[in-house]
Amino acid sequence: MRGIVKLFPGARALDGVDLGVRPGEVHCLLGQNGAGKSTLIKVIAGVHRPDAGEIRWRGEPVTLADPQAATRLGVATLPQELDLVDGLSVADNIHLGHEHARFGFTRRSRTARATTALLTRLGHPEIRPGAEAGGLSAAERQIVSMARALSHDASLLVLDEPSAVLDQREVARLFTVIRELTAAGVAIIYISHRLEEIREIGDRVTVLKDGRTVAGGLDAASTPTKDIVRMMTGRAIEYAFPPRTEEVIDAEPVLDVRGLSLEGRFADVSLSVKPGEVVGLAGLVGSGRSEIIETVYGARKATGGTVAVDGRTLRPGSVPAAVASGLGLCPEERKSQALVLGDPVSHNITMATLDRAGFLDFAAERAAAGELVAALDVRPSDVDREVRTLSGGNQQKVVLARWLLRECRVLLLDEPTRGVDVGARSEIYALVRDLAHRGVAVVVVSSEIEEVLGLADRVLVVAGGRVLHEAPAGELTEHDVLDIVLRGEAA
Amino acid sequence: AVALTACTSNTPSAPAPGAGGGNAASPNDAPGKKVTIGFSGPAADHGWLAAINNFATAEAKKYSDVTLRVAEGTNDASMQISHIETFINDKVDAIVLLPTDGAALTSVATKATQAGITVVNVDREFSSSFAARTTILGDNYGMGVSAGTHACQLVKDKKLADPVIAEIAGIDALPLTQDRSRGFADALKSCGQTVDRRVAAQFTVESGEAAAANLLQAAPKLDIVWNHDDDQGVGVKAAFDAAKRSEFAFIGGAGSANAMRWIKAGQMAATVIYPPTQAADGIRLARLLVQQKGMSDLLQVEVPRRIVLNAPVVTSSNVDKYLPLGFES
Amino acid sequence: MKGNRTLGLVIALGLLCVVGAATAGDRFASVDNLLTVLRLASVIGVVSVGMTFVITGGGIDLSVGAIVALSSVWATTLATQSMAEDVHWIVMVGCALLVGAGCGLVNGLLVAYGKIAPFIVTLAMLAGARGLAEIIANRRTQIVRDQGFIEFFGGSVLGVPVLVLVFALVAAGGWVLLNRTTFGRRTLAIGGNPEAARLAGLKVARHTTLLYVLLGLACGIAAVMLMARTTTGTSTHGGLYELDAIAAVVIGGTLLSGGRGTVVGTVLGVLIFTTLTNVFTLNNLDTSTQAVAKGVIIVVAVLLQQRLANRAGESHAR
Amino acid sequence: MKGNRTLGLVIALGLLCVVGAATAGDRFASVDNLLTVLRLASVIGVVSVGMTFVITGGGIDLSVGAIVALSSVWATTLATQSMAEDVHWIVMVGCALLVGAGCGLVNGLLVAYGKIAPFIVTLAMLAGARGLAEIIANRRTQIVRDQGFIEFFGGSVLGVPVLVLVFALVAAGGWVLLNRTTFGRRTLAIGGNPEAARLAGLKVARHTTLLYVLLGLACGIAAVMLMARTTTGTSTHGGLYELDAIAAVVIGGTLLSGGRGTVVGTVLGVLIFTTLTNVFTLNNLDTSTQAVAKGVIIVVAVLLQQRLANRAGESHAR
Ligand SMILES: Nc1ncnc2c1ncn2[C@@H]1O[C@H](COP(=O)(O)OP(=O)(O)OP(=O)(O)O)[C@@H](O)[C@H]1O
Ligand SMILES: Nc1ncnc2c1ncn2[C@@H]1O[C@H](COP(=O)(O)OP(=O)(O)OP(=O)(O)O)[C@@H](O)[C@H]1O
Ligand SMILES: [Mg+2]
Ligand SMILES: [Mg+2]
Repeated sequence: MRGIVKLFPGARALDGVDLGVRPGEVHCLLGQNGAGKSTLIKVIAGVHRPDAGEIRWRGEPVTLADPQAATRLGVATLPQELDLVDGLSVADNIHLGHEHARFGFTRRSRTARATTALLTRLGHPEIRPGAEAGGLSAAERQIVSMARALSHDASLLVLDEPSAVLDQREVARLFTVIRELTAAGVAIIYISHRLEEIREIGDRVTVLKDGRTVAGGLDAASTPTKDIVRMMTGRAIEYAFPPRTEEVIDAEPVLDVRGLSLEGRFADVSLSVKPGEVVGLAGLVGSGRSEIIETVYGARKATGGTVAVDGRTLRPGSVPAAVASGLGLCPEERKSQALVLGDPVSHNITMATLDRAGFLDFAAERAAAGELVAALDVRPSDVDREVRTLSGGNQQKVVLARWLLRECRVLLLDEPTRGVDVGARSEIYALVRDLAHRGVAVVVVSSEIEEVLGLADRVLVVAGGRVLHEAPAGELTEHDVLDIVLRGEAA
Repeated sequence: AVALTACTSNTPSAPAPGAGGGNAASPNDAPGKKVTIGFSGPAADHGWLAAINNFATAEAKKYSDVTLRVAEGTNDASMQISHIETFINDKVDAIVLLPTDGAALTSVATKATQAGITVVNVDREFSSSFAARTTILGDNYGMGVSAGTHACQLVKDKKLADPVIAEIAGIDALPLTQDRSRGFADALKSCGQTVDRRVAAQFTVESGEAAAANLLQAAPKLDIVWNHDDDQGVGVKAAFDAAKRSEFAFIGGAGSANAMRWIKAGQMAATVIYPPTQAADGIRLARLLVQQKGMSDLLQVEVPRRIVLNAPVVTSSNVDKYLPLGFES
Repeated sequence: MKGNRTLGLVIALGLLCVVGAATAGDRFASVDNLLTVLRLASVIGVVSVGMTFVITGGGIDLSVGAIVALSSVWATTLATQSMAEDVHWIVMVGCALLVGAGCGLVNGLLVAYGKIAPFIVTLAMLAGARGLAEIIANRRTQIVRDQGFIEFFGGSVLGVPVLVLVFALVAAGGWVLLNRTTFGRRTLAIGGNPEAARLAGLKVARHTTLLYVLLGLACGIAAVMLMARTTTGTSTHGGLYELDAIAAVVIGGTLLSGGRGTVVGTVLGVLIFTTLTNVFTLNNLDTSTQAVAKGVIIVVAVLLQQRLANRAGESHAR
Repeated sequence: MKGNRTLGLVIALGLLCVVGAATAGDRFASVDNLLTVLRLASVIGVVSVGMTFVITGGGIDLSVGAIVALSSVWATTLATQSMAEDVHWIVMVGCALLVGAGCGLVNGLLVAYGKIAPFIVTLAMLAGARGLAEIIANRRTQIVRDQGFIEFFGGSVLGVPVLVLVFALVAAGGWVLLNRTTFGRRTLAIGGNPEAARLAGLKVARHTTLLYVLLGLACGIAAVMLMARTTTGTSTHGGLYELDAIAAVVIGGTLLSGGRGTVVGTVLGVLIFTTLTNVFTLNNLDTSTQAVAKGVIIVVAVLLQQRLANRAGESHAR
C-alpha cells in the first residue's frame, strides 16, 4: 500500500500511509489512539474507499470496492469494535456471508462441526455453537470474532486489537494459532497497544502517527522500546506505574461490600475500599469480575448480601441510588454500555451530571467538557464532535471524563485501559493514582494481571465467581495470581 | 314502499315494549316461537352507524321471544364474513346483515340462506337476489336525488344566477358515497346546475370540521352546500360558525336530531332523511319471517322481498312532524 | 428464551380456548367453528408471515393493507377478468401477485437504495396505493365472475379449506426460509446489526429490497385469498391490515427493532387475535366492551408471558 | 446536518406555498387561509410535539388518537358539563388534561416498569381507550353547551386564533424543554442508548414514564382544542392521529429509533401535511388523486431533502 489517504468530514484520518506486508510474517501496526490504524484496516477490508493511494496485491494493483472484494482476494479482518449479531448463534455469526449451504439451505450439522473445530483450535471448545452471541461475555465475543476471521482461510489476516479483553492464557493460545498460520504462509497484520506482545509475536513493525507512516519495516525484536514509543508519541514516555501511597490509610472504608451474591454468577463476595485506596480484581476471563462490580453498582440486582457506602446500605438493584451516594462505573463495553455514539463528546461527558431538573448552561457545559478533554488529552480535542468518530482509546477517555466531572467518591473501572495506547495508558494510571490521592476509592478490573498488580494497593483474586485470595499488591506476582486461579479452577 | 316503520320512541334507552311503532299496533307483537337473530354491521365508528346498532339492540329487547347476537362491528369484509360463518355454525334462526360491502358479503349470505337461515339484508344491497330473503334498502342514490332536487328548488326560489354549489361527501371510497354523489349530480343536471366544489370527509365530526374549513377557503362565496351526513355535519356546522359564514343554504343528510333542531332554529335549510332504523326494522322482519307471520298493514301474508325506504326532505315547514324521528347521534 | 416465549403464546392461546369452551361450549369447540377461525386467520396470517421478514430485517411496512387493496382491484378489473375468461383464472392470480410484488419492489428500492426511512416510504405507499386502487376501481366494488376461481379457493382438500392450506403453506415456507436457509440467517443479521452484515460481505441493500418484495408477494397472495373469500376486489379491502399484522408479529415475539424473528410466534399471534374475536362474538359482547377487554387482555397476556419467560430463564440459569 | 435537514423542510414548505399561490392565487395567499391552515395544524400539531418526546426517548405511542377521544368524551359528559356550569368551564379543561395524563401514565408505567414493548402497550391502550370512550358516550356525539368555553378557545388574541396560540405555546415550550433543559438532554440520552443512560445513573424508568405522561397531557390539550373547534366531544375524535403524528415527527427528522429529535422539524412536518391538504382542496382535487399525489410528494420531498443535506454536508467538509 502506498500513499493511502482517507478523508472524513472534518478530519484527515489517513494522510499518506505506506505499508508492505510479506507472506508468512506478523506485521505489527503501532500508533497512538487516533493515529489511523483502524481506518487503515478498514481500507484494506474494503469498508472505506481511500481518497488517494494505491493498493497492490501480490504485485497487481487492485481496488477494494466493497468487503466482498477484499474477501475474494483472501483478506479476513477481525475489527476493533466487535461486530457480532446478537440474535444469531455463534455458528451463524462465524459463517455469516459464507454459510455452509446447499441450494440456499443451511447445513446445520456441518456448520456446527466446523464451528466446534474452529473454537477448539482457539482453545474454547466449551462455547456452544448454538449459543446466542448476545449472551456471551466480552471475551467470549472476542474469541468468536477471532474464529470468524479464521473461518475464511485467508492469506492475509488482519487483527485489530485482538487481545484487548483477553487474559494471559488466552493471549498465549492466540499466539499459538498465529504461529500455526504464519508457518502455513499466512500474512498477519497485528495491532495492539501492548508492546510486550509485539516483541513476542511480531516480525516487523510499522509505526503510524497522525495518519502518516513514520517508520516502516522495523525489526520487532530488536528495536528499543524507547525508540518505538518516541516515534509513536513524539516524546519519551516511561511505561511505568506511578508509585503507590506509602502511608497507611486508617480511615473507615467508603465502600463496604458484604457477602454479595448473584445467583448462578458469583457468591459471597466481600470487599471494602478505603478512601484513597485502589483495589484490584484479578482473574481470568469469565471469572465474574465484571458482574461483581456491576452488581456493586446496582446495575444487576444482588440476590444476597449488602453494599454500603459510608456505612449506609444502598438499595439493591438501583443505579441512581449508587450514583447518588458517590459511585461511578466505567463499564467493560464502552460502545454499548457507556456511550451515546451519535451524540457529541460534551453531551457524553456531562451525562451523569444531569440529575437536577432545570435549564442547561451550554457555555458551562462546553467549558467543563473542554477542560476534561484537555486534561485527558482526548484527540481530536473538539467537544462537539460525535463520539462515534473518535478512535477507540479516545472514547474510553470520554467515559473516564464523565466520572471525573461528577467527582464521585468511589470509582469502579472495568478494563479501563482496553484499547488505550501507551501514552494515554500511563496518563490513565497517573490519573487513577491522582484520584486516589484526592481520597477517591477506586476498584479496578483488568485482564492484564500486570496492570492490576501495578496499579492497585490491594488485590482480590477471583475465579469461578468466588474471591480466592486477598493480599496487598506488593506481595503478589503475576505467577502467584495465575497459580491461585488455576488451583481455584481445579478445585 | 313503507316509510319508517320505526318505533315511537327514538331513544333506545326508553323502549316501549310491544308497541308497534307509529304504525298501527298488530297482533304480530304477541310473543311467539323463540327466535335467535344474529346481527352484524360495520364498525359503529360514526353516529349514524351507532344509531343503527342502538336501535337494533333496543328493538330486540322489546320482544321476549327474540335473542339477539351482535357481532363486533367491523369494516373488514373478511372479518364480517367470519362473523356470519360463526352465526351459521351457531345455527341462528335469522341473520340481519348490514354489510360493509354488499358484493363482498354476498357469497357468505348465500351460504347462510342455503343453510336454511333467514337472511335480511339491510342498507347495502347484495349482488345476488338469492342471498337474502328480504332486503331493506336505504336509498343512497335517492338521497342524493332528494338533496339535489331540493337544491334546484332553492335555486329557482331564490332566483340564483350561476350559483356556487358545494358538496361535502362522506368516506369517498365507499360505494354508498358514490351513489349519493351520483344522485346529487343527476338531480342538479335536471335544472342545469353542477357541483362546483367537492370535498370528502370521514363521517366523523372532526373530519367534517376540517373539510369544511378548507372548503370555506376554497370558495369565498357559496350558495348551496350539501353535506352527506348530519353526524359529520356537527363539525361542518362548527366550521361554518367559526368562520361566521352563513350566506348559503346548508342542506344535511341522514336526519339527526341535531339537524332537525337546527332546521327548527333556522340555522339549516333542510336535511334528507336516511333512516337509522333500518336494522331495527330488519330485526322485526326477521322475527316475522321466522315466525311465519305477515306484515299486518299489508294484505299479503308474506313479508315482501324488497323494501326501499323513502328519503324525504325535512325543511322548516315539516320539521315538527319529523323531529321525533330524528336520532340522537 | 425463545422457546419460552413461544410456550407463553401457546399457553395464552390454550387459556383462550378453555375460556371459549367454558363460555360457549360446543359452539366454540366444534370443527366448523375451528375452521371459521382458521379461515379468518388465513388472510391476515399470510400478510403477517411476510411482515415477520421485513420486521426481522429491521424494517417496517405500513402499506400492506393498501397493497392488498390495489392487488385485489387490479386483478379484478374488466380487462384482467376478460383475459382470465379467455385463458384461465390463473391470470388473475398472477396479476395480483405481480402487482403485490411490484409495490413491494418500489418500497424496497426506496428504502434500500433511496435510503429513506421505511416508515416514510411505506406511509407514502399506503396513501399512493390506496388512492390508485380507488382510481382504478372508480370506487366501485368489482365482482369476481370466474366461478372456477371462487370454487377453487373456496373449496376444501380433505376437509381443510384451501385458504387455510395456503396459509399453512406460506407459514411453513416462511419458517423454513427464516430458520433453515442462508436467506433467513442473513435477514436476521441485517436486522440485528446491519453494519456487521455489511462487513461480512452481505449485499444489504439487495437483500432488504428482496424482503419488501417478499412481503409484497405475500400481500398479493392475501389479495387473491380475499378475492376468493369476498368474491370481490375493492379499494376498501385490507383496511388497517398494517396494524393487525404488525401487532401479530410483535405479540409473537419478533423484535420491532429487528434481528430477532419467529414465524411460529407470528402464527400464534394471529391465531390469538382471531380466536379472541371469535370468543367475544360467541359470547355476544358488545363492540365497545370487546375493545376494552381486548386492550386489557393484551397487556395481561404479555405481562404473564414475560413472568413465565423470566422464571423459566432463571431456572435455566441455575 | 441538523440545520440542513430543517432547511430542506423549509424549502419543501416554501415550494408548496409557491405551488399553492400559483394554482389558487389569492384564495391561497390570504391571511384567512393562512389562519385556516394554522388552525387545522394546531390540534395534530400539539399531539405531534408530544409525540416528538416519546419517539426521541426511544418509544412510540399508537394510542394518541384514542386518548384524545377519551379525553374529549370524558370532559363533555353530562356530569362534567353540569359541574362546569356550576363552577367554570375550566373544569372541563382540567378533566380533559387529567384523563389524558392518566392514560399516558398507564402507558408509561406499563412500558417502563412492566417492560412491555411500547408498541404493544399503546396498541392495547388504543383499543381500550376508544372502547371506553364509546361506552361512556354511548357512541353519541356530546355537544359542548358552555358558550364561554367555545368563545374563549374559538376567539382570537390580536388577530391570532387562540388555538394557534396554544399550538405556538406548546411548540415553544416543547422546543425549550427538549433543547434547553436537563430533561430534554436526558430524553436524548435515554433514546440514544438506554443502557448507557442507565449505567450513567439516569432514572430511565421514571423518565420514560414521564415522557408518556407528557404526551398524554398533550393529547388532553388537543382534546380541549378539538372540543372547541367542533363544539363536541365524541369517541370518533382523533381518528388515525397516531399515523399523522408519527408521520409528522418522522418527516420532521426525528429518528424513529430514538436519540435524535427536533421540535422545529415536527412543526414543519405538521405544516407541510396540512398545507398539502389545503392546496389540494383549493384545487378541488378528488380524494383518490390527493392520496396518490401525497404519496409521491412525500417520497420526492424526502429524497430531495436528503440530496440537499448530503451536498451541504460535503461542501462543509471541504
Ligand atoms: N467515521 C469517521 N468520521 C470522522 N472521523 C473519523 C471517522 N472514523 C475515524 N475518524 C477519525 O480518524 C482518525 C483515526 O481513527 P482510527 O480509528 O483509525 O484510530 P486508531 O489508530 O485505530 O486508534 P485506536 O488505537 O484508539 O483504536 C481519528 O482521528 C478519528 O477521530
Ligand atoms: N447476560 C448473560 N447471560 C449469560 N451468561 C452471562 C451473561 N453475562 C455474563 N455471563 C457469563 O458469566 C460469566 C462471568 O462473566 P463476566 O463478564 O463477569 O466475567 P469477567 O471476569 O469480567 O471476565 P471478562 O469480562 O473478562 O469476560 C461468563 O462466563 C459469562 O459468559
Ligand atoms: Mg483502532
Ligand atoms: Mg469483565
